[in-house]
Amino acid sequence: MFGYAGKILRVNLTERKFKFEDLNLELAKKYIGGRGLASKIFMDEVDPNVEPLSPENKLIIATGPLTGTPVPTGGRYMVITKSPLTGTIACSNSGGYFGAELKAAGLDMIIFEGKAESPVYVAIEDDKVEIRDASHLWGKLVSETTDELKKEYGDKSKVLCIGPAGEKLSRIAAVMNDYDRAAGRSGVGAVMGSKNVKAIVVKGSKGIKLYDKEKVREVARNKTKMLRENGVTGEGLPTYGTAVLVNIINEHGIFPVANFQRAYTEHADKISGETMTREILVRKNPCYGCPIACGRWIRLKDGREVGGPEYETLWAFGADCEVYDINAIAEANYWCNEYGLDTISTGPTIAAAMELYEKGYIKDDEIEKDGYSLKFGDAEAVVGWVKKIGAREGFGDKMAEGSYRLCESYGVPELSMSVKKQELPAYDPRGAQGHGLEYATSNRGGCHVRGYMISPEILGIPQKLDRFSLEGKAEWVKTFQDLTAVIDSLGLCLFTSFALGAQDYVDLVNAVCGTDYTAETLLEVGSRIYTLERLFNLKAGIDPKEDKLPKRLLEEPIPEGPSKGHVHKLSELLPKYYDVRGWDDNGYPTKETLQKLGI
Amino acid sequence: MFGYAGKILRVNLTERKFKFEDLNLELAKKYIGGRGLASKIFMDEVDPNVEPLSPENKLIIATGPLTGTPVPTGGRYMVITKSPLTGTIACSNSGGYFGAELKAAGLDMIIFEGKAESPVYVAIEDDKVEIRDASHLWGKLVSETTDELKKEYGDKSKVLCIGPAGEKLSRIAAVMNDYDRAAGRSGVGAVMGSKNVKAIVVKGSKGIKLYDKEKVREVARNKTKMLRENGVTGEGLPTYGTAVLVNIINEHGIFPVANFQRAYTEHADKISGETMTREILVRKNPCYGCPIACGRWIRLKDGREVGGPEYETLWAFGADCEVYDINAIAEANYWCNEYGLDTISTGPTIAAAMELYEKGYIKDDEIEKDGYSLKFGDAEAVVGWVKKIGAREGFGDKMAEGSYRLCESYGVPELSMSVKKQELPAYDPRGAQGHGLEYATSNRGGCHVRGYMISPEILGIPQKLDRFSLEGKAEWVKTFQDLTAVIDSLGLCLFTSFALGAQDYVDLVNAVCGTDYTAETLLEVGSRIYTLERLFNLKAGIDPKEDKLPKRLLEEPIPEGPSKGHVHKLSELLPKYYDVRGWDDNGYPTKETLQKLGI
Amino acid sequence: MSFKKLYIELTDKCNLNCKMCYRRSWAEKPKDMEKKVLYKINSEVVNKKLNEIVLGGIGEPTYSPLIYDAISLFSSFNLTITTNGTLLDDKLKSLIVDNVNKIVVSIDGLEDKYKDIRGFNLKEVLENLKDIYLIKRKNNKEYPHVVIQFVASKDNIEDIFSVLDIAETVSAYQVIISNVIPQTEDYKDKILYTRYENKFLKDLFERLRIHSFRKGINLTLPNIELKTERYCNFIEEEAVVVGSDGYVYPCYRFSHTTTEYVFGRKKKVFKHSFGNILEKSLDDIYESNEYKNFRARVYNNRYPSCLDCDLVDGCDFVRTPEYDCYAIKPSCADCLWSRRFAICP
Amino acid sequence: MSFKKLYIELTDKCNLNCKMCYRRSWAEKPKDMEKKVLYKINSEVVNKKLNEIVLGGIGEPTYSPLIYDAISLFSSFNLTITTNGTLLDDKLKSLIVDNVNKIVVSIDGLEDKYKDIRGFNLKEVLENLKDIYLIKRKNNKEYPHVVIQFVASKDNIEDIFSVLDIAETVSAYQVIISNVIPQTEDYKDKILYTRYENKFLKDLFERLRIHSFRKGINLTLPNIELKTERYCNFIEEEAVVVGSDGYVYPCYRFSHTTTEYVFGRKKKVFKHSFGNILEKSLDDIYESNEYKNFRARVYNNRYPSCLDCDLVDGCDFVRTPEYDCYAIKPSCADCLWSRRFAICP
Repeated sequence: MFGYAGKILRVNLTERKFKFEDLNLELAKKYIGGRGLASKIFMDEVDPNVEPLSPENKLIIATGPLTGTPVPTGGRYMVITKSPLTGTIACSNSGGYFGAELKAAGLDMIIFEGKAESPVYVAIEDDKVEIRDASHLWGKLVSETTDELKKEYGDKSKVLCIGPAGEKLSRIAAVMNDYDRAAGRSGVGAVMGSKNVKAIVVKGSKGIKLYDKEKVREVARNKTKMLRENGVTGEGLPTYGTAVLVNIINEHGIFPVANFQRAYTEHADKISGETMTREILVRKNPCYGCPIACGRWIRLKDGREVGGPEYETLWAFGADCEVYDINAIAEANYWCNEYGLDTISTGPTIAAAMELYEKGYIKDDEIEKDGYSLKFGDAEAVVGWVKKIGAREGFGDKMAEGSYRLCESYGVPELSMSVKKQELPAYDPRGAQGHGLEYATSNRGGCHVRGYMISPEILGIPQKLDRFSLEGKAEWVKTFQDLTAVIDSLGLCLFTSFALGAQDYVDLVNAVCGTDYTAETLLEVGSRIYTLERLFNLKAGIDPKEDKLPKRLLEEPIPEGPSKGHVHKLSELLPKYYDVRGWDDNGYPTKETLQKLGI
Repeated sequence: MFGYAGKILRVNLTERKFKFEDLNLELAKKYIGGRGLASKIFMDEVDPNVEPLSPENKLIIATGPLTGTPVPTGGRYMVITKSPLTGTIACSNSGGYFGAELKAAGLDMIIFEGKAESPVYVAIEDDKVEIRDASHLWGKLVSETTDELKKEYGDKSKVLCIGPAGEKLSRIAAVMNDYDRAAGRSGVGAVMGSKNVKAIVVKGSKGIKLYDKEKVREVARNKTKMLRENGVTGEGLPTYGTAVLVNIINEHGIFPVANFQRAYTEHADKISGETMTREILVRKNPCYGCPIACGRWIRLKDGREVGGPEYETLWAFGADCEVYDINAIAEANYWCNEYGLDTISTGPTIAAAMELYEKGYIKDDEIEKDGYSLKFGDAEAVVGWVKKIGAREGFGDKMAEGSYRLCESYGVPELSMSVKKQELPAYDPRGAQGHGLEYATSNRGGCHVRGYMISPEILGIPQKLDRFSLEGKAEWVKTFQDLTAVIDSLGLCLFTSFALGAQDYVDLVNAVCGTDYTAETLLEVGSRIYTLERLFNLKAGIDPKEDKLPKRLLEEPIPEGPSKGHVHKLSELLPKYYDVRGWDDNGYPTKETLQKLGI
Repeated sequence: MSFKKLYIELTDKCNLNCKMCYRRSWAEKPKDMEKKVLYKINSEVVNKKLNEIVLGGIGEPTYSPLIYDAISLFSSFNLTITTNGTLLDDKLKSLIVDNVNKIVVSIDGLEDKYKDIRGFNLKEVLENLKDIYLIKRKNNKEYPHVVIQFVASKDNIEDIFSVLDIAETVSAYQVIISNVIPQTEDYKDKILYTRYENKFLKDLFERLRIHSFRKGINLTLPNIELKTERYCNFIEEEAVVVGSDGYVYPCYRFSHTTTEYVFGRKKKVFKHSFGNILEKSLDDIYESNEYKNFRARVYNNRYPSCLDCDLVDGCDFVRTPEYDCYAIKPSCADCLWSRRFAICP
Repeated sequence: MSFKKLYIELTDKCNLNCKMCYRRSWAEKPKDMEKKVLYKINSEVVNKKLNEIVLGGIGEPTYSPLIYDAISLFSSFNLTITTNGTLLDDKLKSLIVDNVNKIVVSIDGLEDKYKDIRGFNLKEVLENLKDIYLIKRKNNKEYPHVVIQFVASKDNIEDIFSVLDIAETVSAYQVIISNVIPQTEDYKDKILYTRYENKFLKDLFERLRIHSFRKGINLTLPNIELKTERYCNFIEEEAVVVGSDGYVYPCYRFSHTTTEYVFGRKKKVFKHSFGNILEKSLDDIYESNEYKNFRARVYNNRYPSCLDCDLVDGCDFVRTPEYDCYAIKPSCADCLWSRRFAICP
């Protein structure tokens, strides 16, 4: 057993019992681990029509075979469940140190079933597992919860938990770990909250066996060199963090402004990576085993030093709300981390509310009591609403359901800039056709990290594609989606893919696990995972018609800036995509495809 | 055959013929090569009572087994003959590039016999040897000769030659190579001149076989590291050249001033390494395979860039003549190189003449015609006399015989600061008892590089000895003399011994040659060589009573400075030395000793 | 175990005479590769699985009469051509689009600077590259990727941003910035990399990097300061170089006898071959003990570092790579490529 | 093939508590070596030909009750003691002169500075050293050589010339200047070595070197700037360290869990043993695959260099030597000894 720990912890919350199960290596080979393997297990065990916040839903915390190994960026874990936001299968991914520690404790996965009667947390120290009362932690912020558990279990212990947002079943609640890392999207925090699980604290001392140590060293050296010499992973991300994108994306005129009403702003630099580095950066803040360290550690206006905002967050509370105040954004980000909220859903939900307000759907009296405006550009209000959402107070309670349900409640769901009810991230797809296709077809709804087409369409990695052209985009999206499924399942950081290609991941996994993947078979696993997720969604009743984009992006040309005049041409891309995927014209995988993939 | 080329070139000048002979490896093992092996061959072939400047004397140009190998400082060759200055066996040692090139041409040694009818030079290009007419070169300066031959044989060729001093049989004439490198001492240049050999030009393309390449690399790396980290070889010599000693020796009050009348001067810094580096240094000027590069390349006052003076030279034309003008010394040094004169004999001969003049032995009318004074401190005169000596003009003709014969001619040989008629170098032995013993017992007469006791007595290498104490000095001198004989015979630079010990040379020679020396057996070879040389001298009629020092150093205490009041206590040291050497009370090696050494 | 990458120098002649060219310091007469050498190479690799074949070397491959043969012979491999791009006629352009995966073209500045350095009009080269782009489009081909190589020195550094713009106009796949290794006295002080801290280039490259992100251009930058880690790409990629003389060299640096100026310090570099392909097979040469030991030493970093040795200003060993102070021959101790100051495509 | 040099840590306790001591950052409780461990060591080396045995480690060997046993046991070897020199009573001094070849004593400044750093009077230490000199003279013995070690920092650098003078007064054989490796927050900026050019120390050391020549003192100086060549003396000398806990370590750095400040960057260093001497023989431990691979890697320089990596200010790998970016554990990529900033006797 190399790479893998070989063991799964199954926790029945209802009965407050747990047991260890052996990892099925054969299945692991087929689905790698992490996202892939957990999705397979999830699908085998859970009825796709399950109510996401019911005890019958399950929640899987999964590592990949490379998690916790010395392979660069091998620190990631995933949260797999059925999303209360989208109704699709959810897989949210996070870095930090929790995943590696879980693996060090000898676990590949934890499967939560049922629902605890009262709040609990799970403490794991190698083979010792305890399901303990968490009533003293319930209601506490993420940092409070983490501090408390670290005080009890020692500084080496790592804590995963939810904040008040997850407890209160906000559909945009995240699972947090290591204070400021988030398995952010799709409301996975609410599922954890629905099960009355406040936290997991883990401390591991077991090593991970490597198949060929010398080969691992050789491969690690080689891949590290590639990461170091690559412009994005070796310079852009280390120097500015993901925020390096702010100016770049804006200069391409695909930086959504005011809930995607525009796509360019003159004020971008005020919230750029350059500005953040100059104004508030304290130091870098790496994840386990990462030389890139795109994470930031910043100073809030009041002097506190906390995790800093990502590009998406800078946009979500920034341009999308027309707030060009880096301190306010940093604070909004901080409160998202404390309450356990997904910034990419929270910011755009506020932005949607602002448009609703601007257009007169939301009236002043609805928000009067809260004391915050819903005017675009109101920095203080944005920070305020985050706290209200986190605490489900006042109008924040409504926003905690996400932008789709908010807009729908006013009869204008089209004002939610979301796909499958999940908010779109910080790239206007009208100026990046491939990226828009990926938004529409992402298995967890609106998302940029299932197949990051910005890489070829804007950054020229691995090669520059014409971002307005449709040519070849379906193929590219499929490849990117499949490769991403592989990377997630391995337990590596997606950012490695700026520098590494399929063969590099083959080198890594084979050296660590002693497997015999080739680039072809590994990508086939990616395709298998992607199709499996699709199957789940179809069975869960997500109509392929939901493979769509907000009307605005399809019909209203970008009004100004470098991408002026463009709309997204999804309808031209989608049939080709289905075809490339081996799905029928209606978006259902064909029998041949399923057979070929061995699903 | 590793390290060695395996071949000796024997040139019969009288018959203008040459032949190749195989190297006797067994003998080589016993005497290593270079100084040792050549001395053995010389002694076997030449009557010790031979007249040094007669055709019956022979002249051997010899490399060691490490010459021309990539071992650090492996660029040295030696000139072995009977000295016209001292009547002893002479072995003068030089660096530069000639030795390595000779080895590359496939030769361990050249033995010159007889005398050419008219001036010749020898051209060697690998196996091709020519004895060619040198009448066009005769009378030419060293740089002219070298330029001319390099023009004919190409820039890669290396030239060894004599200057006018050698041609004119000056007893202090050197053999020069690579423009400014000198096998300087004991008048070996005169022997070459007496044979009508102006030059050797050599170009080699043969490689040298190494016994264990990987081992050689390992050992070279290790020894290089020791050289680099050692204070003298890694910093003192590289930064300031040998001139680093000027201030240090002066501050110990053993820096001879005015022909050893005093031993300290306030003006030393004017001619120090620090000053030379600051004022006239252009760059360093290394020998073959040397990382230390103590050689200097300096700018003369007229702008010409030439080889710079060594410590001994700075002293010889400086303090010993009371000239504290670095430009004048650099020029005197330059002319010595051009005329092919030994600076360590030339300067002190001028100094002796100055004392003879000061004391009234030399009258103004003797030197009037020459236009130069013999007053201590006359910088211009010192430069002038060098040229006169080199050209044997005027009073220079007398001085060209060396200080002993000069002083003797005035009835005061005791004013020559020499041992066995060879001028003493730049350390007053009254303040370094061991060093004085080495002066007295050196087989080639007054010399500091047969066993450099300044190293322990002043520099604390390998450990600090009390310089005024007699304790243990006889043993130290023997060890140093034996080790030096080894280093010379190997073809390495003596300066390596600041950093390396006997075992290090064992490592080097065994790796290159595949020999099985131990530190003990290698030092025994040193002892064998030293004793063999002694035997030659004894047979040549050099009375052990000549193991002495100038009366001044034994009887007149140093008048001032840090060593004030001391005399040299040779008579107390010598019996112990003979004893340590296994020589009888009269200084003759005992039968047992000879037997033990296998001589 | 055998080599994985093969550099073939079809000729070491060139139609240009660029200011900073390695060829400037050569003593030897340039020569074309003999046809039998090329065919011998082909017979040896035809059944091999190589990662890449590069038609390059220090000469201009398109100036060789064998260029057509070579492209055809090696078309089944991942084939790269490094060229000055000045000699691409229509026939060659079609052949390249049909058979070549990557074409690396040197562009060292804008019109004026380019003309000054290379003595040729940049516009013609760019026209050639645009033609290649058009042929690719017409034939709906992804390859060849066009890579622009820029050799940076004090002479042309001001053009460096514009070269990215040029790269965009010809739809370049990648821009590689390398540093100049001076070969002539007048270039010796034009280097931009430093032993110690290099604020100038650090700042410049940071801005250039952002510029490249904006352009979406895949930019490869060289090292700008001396670093500890050394890495020979030839050895890491298991490459061999067959020179136009048929001899097998470990790298470009040892493929010709030249003069280098290493941080202003003149150095005579002698070529060092491990065998001739007409006398022994490439495999035998590659697997010879001498060559294997050489690779192991470099791979293992068991060689001195002259560039930051305190004794470098005097040491005799550094004057050539014949031997270094670890008794290694040929020595990489002074190599500026292993420091990633210079980057070979 | 076996080890050639053996370091034995008789105790990791110390009677002093020096300001810059490695022990300052320890989490573990110091302990004395058990007698059976010492005798096990002896039984294993008694028939070996070792180049040197060093009674040292991070503790004070003369503070161990086993010091007498140890000196007697190993008297036939080339025996070195590293000590603070404060606990040498008459019996011990005689024993040392009779059996020890080298005694290395730390003196980090003149009276005031010494007292400040070590909390002890320098005069007493010097008296002890003079006594040793006198006993040597009386017995007409060359050994032990006395070596003075000076750990240089901003705190004590002004005393550095005087320490040479002190060394002269006790007839020291050698003076070793090392650099401080900060172990505590308040020492982290007191280092004198630099990544880039170090004009201050270069000039100072040049003058110090001349001073040493004048004094005839054998002076060993550390590196002052970051250099390419790395060289682990423990591995080059084929040394092993047996800790006071009986575990076998590759070097001092990995013999205790400590905190280091590497150019101001905090680093937790975990101890790393290759076995316990009570469980396996020293030879078996030394020849174990793990240990052999470790040595080969370091010897061959196959490890990254954190000190001049552009990513060092963020990288997670550099926080401990547990793993580095080449997946090596323990990692020497951040080691300041291999850079010769610090020198172990």
